Amino acid sequence: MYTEKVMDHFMNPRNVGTIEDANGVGQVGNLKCGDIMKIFLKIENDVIVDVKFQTFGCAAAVATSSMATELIKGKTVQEALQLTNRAVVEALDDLPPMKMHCSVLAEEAVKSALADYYQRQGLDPIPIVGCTGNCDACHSDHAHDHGRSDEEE
Amino acid sequence: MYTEKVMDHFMNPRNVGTIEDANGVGQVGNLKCGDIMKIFLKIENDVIVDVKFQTFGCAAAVATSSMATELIKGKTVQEALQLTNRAVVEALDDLPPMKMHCSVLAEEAVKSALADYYQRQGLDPIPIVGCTGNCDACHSDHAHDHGRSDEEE
Amino acid sequence: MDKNDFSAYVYADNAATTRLSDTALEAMLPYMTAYYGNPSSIYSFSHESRKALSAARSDVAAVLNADPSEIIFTSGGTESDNHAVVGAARANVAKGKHLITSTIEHHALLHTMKQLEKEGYSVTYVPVDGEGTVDVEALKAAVRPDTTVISIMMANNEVGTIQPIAEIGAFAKSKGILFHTDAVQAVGHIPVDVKELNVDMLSLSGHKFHGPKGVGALYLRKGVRILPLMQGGGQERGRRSGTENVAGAVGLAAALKEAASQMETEAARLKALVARLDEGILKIPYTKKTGHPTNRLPGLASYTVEFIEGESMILHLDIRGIAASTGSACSTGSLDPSHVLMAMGLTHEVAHGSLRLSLGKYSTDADVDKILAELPEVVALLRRMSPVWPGLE
Amino acid sequence: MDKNDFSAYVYADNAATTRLSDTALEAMLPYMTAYYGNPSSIYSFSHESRKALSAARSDVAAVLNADPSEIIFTSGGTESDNHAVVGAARANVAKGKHLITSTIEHHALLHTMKQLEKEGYSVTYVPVDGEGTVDVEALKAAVRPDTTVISIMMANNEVGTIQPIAEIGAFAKSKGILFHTDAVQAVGHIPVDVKELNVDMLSLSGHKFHGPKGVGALYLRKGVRILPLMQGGGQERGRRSGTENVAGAVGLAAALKEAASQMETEAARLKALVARLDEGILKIPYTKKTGHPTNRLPGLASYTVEFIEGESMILHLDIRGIAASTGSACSTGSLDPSHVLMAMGLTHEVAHGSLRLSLGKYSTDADVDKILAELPEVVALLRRMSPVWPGLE
Ligand SMILES: Cc1ncc(COP(=O)(O)O)c(C=O)c1O
Ligand SMILES: Cc1ncc(COP(=O)(O)O)c(C=O)c1O
Repeated sequence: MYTEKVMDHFMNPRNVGTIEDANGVGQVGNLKCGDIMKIFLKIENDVIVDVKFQTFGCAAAVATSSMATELIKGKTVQEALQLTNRAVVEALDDLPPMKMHCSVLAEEAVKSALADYYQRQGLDPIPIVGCTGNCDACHSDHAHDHGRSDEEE
Repeated sequence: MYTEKVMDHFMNPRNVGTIEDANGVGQVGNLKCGDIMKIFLKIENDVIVDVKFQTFGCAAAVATSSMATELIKGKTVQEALQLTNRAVVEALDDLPPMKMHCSVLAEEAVKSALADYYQRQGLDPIPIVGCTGNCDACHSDHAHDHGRSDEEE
Repeated sequence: MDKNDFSAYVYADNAATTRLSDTALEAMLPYMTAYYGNPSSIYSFSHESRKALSAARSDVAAVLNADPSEIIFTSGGTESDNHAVVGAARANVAKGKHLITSTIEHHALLHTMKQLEKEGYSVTYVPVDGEGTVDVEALKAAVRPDTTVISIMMANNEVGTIQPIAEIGAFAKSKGILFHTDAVQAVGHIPVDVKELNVDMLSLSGHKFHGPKGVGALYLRKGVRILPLMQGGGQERGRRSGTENVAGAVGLAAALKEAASQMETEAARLKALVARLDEGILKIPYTKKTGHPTNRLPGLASYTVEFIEGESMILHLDIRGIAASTGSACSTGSLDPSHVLMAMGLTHEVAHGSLRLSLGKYSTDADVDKILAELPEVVALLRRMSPVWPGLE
Repeated sequence: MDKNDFSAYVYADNAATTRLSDTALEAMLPYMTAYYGNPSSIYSFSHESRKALSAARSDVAAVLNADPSEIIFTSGGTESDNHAVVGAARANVAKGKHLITSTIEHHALLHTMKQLEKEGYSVTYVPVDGEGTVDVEALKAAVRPDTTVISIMMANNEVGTIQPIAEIGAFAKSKGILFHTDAVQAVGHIPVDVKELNVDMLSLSGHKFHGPKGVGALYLRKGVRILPLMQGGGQERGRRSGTENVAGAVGLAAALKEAASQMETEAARLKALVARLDEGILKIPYTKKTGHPTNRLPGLASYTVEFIEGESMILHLDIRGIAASTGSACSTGSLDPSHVLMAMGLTHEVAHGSLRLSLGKYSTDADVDKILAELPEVVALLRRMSPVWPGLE
């Protein structure tokens, strides 16, 4: 059900870990819905010089975290702000419909870390970053026609 | 579904044919219900010296006719009057429930031929033989739990 | 003949069921042994069975000119018929409770309609003519504002007559009424294109075209919503729950692909065999062909043989090594002979002497020779012991 | 590992489905090739398939201590469940419309109940304790004058807990309420005697005990009348229409006979393997066994592994050549993790990390070795990347 790219990023996730001296950290999702993503950013001169993540979740959650960090690494904060869940999905050669919410979560994790960065700079992140993290991504995008519904035996 | 005895009497029916100078002839059943049995008796000194039958119907109809004629051949008229459908069924090592009506028909065919014999003697057969032939055997005994109901494809 | 030796047996009852084709068996075996994973599981081992199921779905869809998402695998023609009619009727109660079908449908359809009548639906049974063709004008006239579903079979299983499905389909579409066809006897034997036929739902069954028993499919046009017959794990996109019969679906698809690829030559071959049967059998006095003279299934030949009863004929043929079938009451366990023959206007007595010979992929010229050698003898033998035979040979 | 080479693969998901046993396959083959006659036909060729079907029925009946006439072949566990519950509920509307089941049933049961609720029935869902055992007192208290059917599964498919079916059966009988048990996970694995259990209806499915997929059976006690799920040709004595899946029924019966004859030794062997799994896995910190500690299916081992998510665990195991399953939401496509684990009082986060290993006939000591070698690494790897792992190893 997963593309080769997804499986590659799931099995060999890029940028796993933490950054001790991160200046932007964001966490989204919750244990109840089974996906948590935490992103650590090291930003210098508006450029993301390092990024790491930790994820609790399914293969899609891991792969979208991994891909999202790859997509913003070395980019400016402004560029990173343009990241969309669509871009993550495309870079992974697609996700199953029922896993789309993971890409939404990845986008929100990045934005939440960026919001933290702005906040630490003394700026109100809301006008810049918009809503993050509390959009309850785990309960969105589930209404899709998600192919087979249950595994059952 | 049929016992070996039934198949034997169906494949090699005893006493098939007609008797030119029969002095008792009976026909029961009708084309609508798919079973007709005609029995010819040659009775001398109250003894059935010859018997023949013709049957239009399924294997059970042929076999019960055949067996019924065997059971009354050489018997006295009084003995033949005792013939029951049960006796025919037992002599055939059983019939499928949905074919029981054929044995009823065979009994009625014999009785109807005997009734004809009495009538030819100038006697009213009803008190002796009882109801024959018009009992609509084809529509009786069908209410049994008859195993599988339909052949279907 | 040795009772259990069927090596020389002539099987002429392919409308009842068919021999599994070697191609189908071979396609199935890996999914019975090596790749037994549950297609719903997420590990790689189950990809094998999932891929096979999905390839089977695509193959079936391709033959019917449908989209794979429109194919639901079921346990057979009966389930497909029940699912389609009950599911469509119940999903549309808001619009009405009137259904239309014909008098010559299979019991999988007719008994389902009877059950729905018990639940308060009203059903119109459209008559057929003497050749078994549904009266399309009567069907059109039966439509009411509360009519929700029309179900007419594509080809009849007893007499082989092919129905004007495309015409009925176009009509149903113009009226906004859901249209189902029981194509169990048609699929694999004559061209079936769901788009040309304008059907919303179509039933098929594997074992009628040399696929396995116990597996069928329902074509359900995109956008048509019907209620499922079974609730459960949500397989077949929620439309048919239950662990998928992977090997069965694979076998069905393989047999169907094979049948479709050979259909033209096979139909011509079968027609030639049936022509020989016709010629030989109709020489027997008081025999007639039933069903439509030309617009019929290529391998199905059906006759009436007067003055004798069908079951006796079948059993005598059997002992001579030939499998055939009859619509006689005696063989069905009901009081009346085949509802199909009766609906075509035959009398009871004639219907009792019906004979169906249905040829298939494995039927040969030698089979026809044998039937033509044995049948006249059997008929003569039974007529000789028949009290109604006028003896006019 | 080569993606398509499963020769060294450890299949530990026998509760999802099983490999067809060689015995079952061999029993089936003659009815897929040589003896393909329709069991309903009257000629001798069909005696072969009819005899086989009837022998299969007797074999299944013998294993369950039932009469052959009480066995109805179906297309699987889902159909059996739907047929039993819907058929019994609808046949008894005159008495009432209240049904009782448990919170941990399979979706084939739960979704069927939900559908009946939509049709106006009311359903009581009896809770379970922390080990997954149905609360019998609550069940007794739930009975009302209009209760017509109780359905409680015999053994749970996720945690393996065996339910007090005999006790519930005796109670239901004393109250004159029909009692159905979904024994899909139990049959072939633990002794099942319909008389001892006092059940009126019992579902089983071939592919759970090394029989084929797409075939199951419903035990229906003599004298119990339920409505059929499908109408048609009147096969299975009118209780389940549709041309019979002869090969399927034969395969199911052969597998069941084999399983029953090996049950005792096999259960002991599986228990020993599971004990080794338990020992190894429970050494991993923050893992727990789920379900009843002793009163459980012999081959089914279920755990929770905290701080990681099930789907990731399954996929990592898969890449290392092990098939297992989880009740994590991610693997089911629903928002919530397994309803069974939640009903047992587990929190969402813990339920997300559930793991089920189910061993079967073909499981070996080497399989257990491999699982015990790989699982701890997978857990460690996933915990290392988990933002919630407190790092307490
Ligand atoms: C407890 C239980 N009931 C019912 C079913 C449904 O059986 P099937 O998938 O064969 O229809 C299953 C397994 O799928 C099961 O584990
Ligand atoms: C026209 C028709 N419809 C439906 C069916 C039922 O199919 P199955 O027996 O595979 O359920 C059959 C044959 O049995 C048939 O000939």
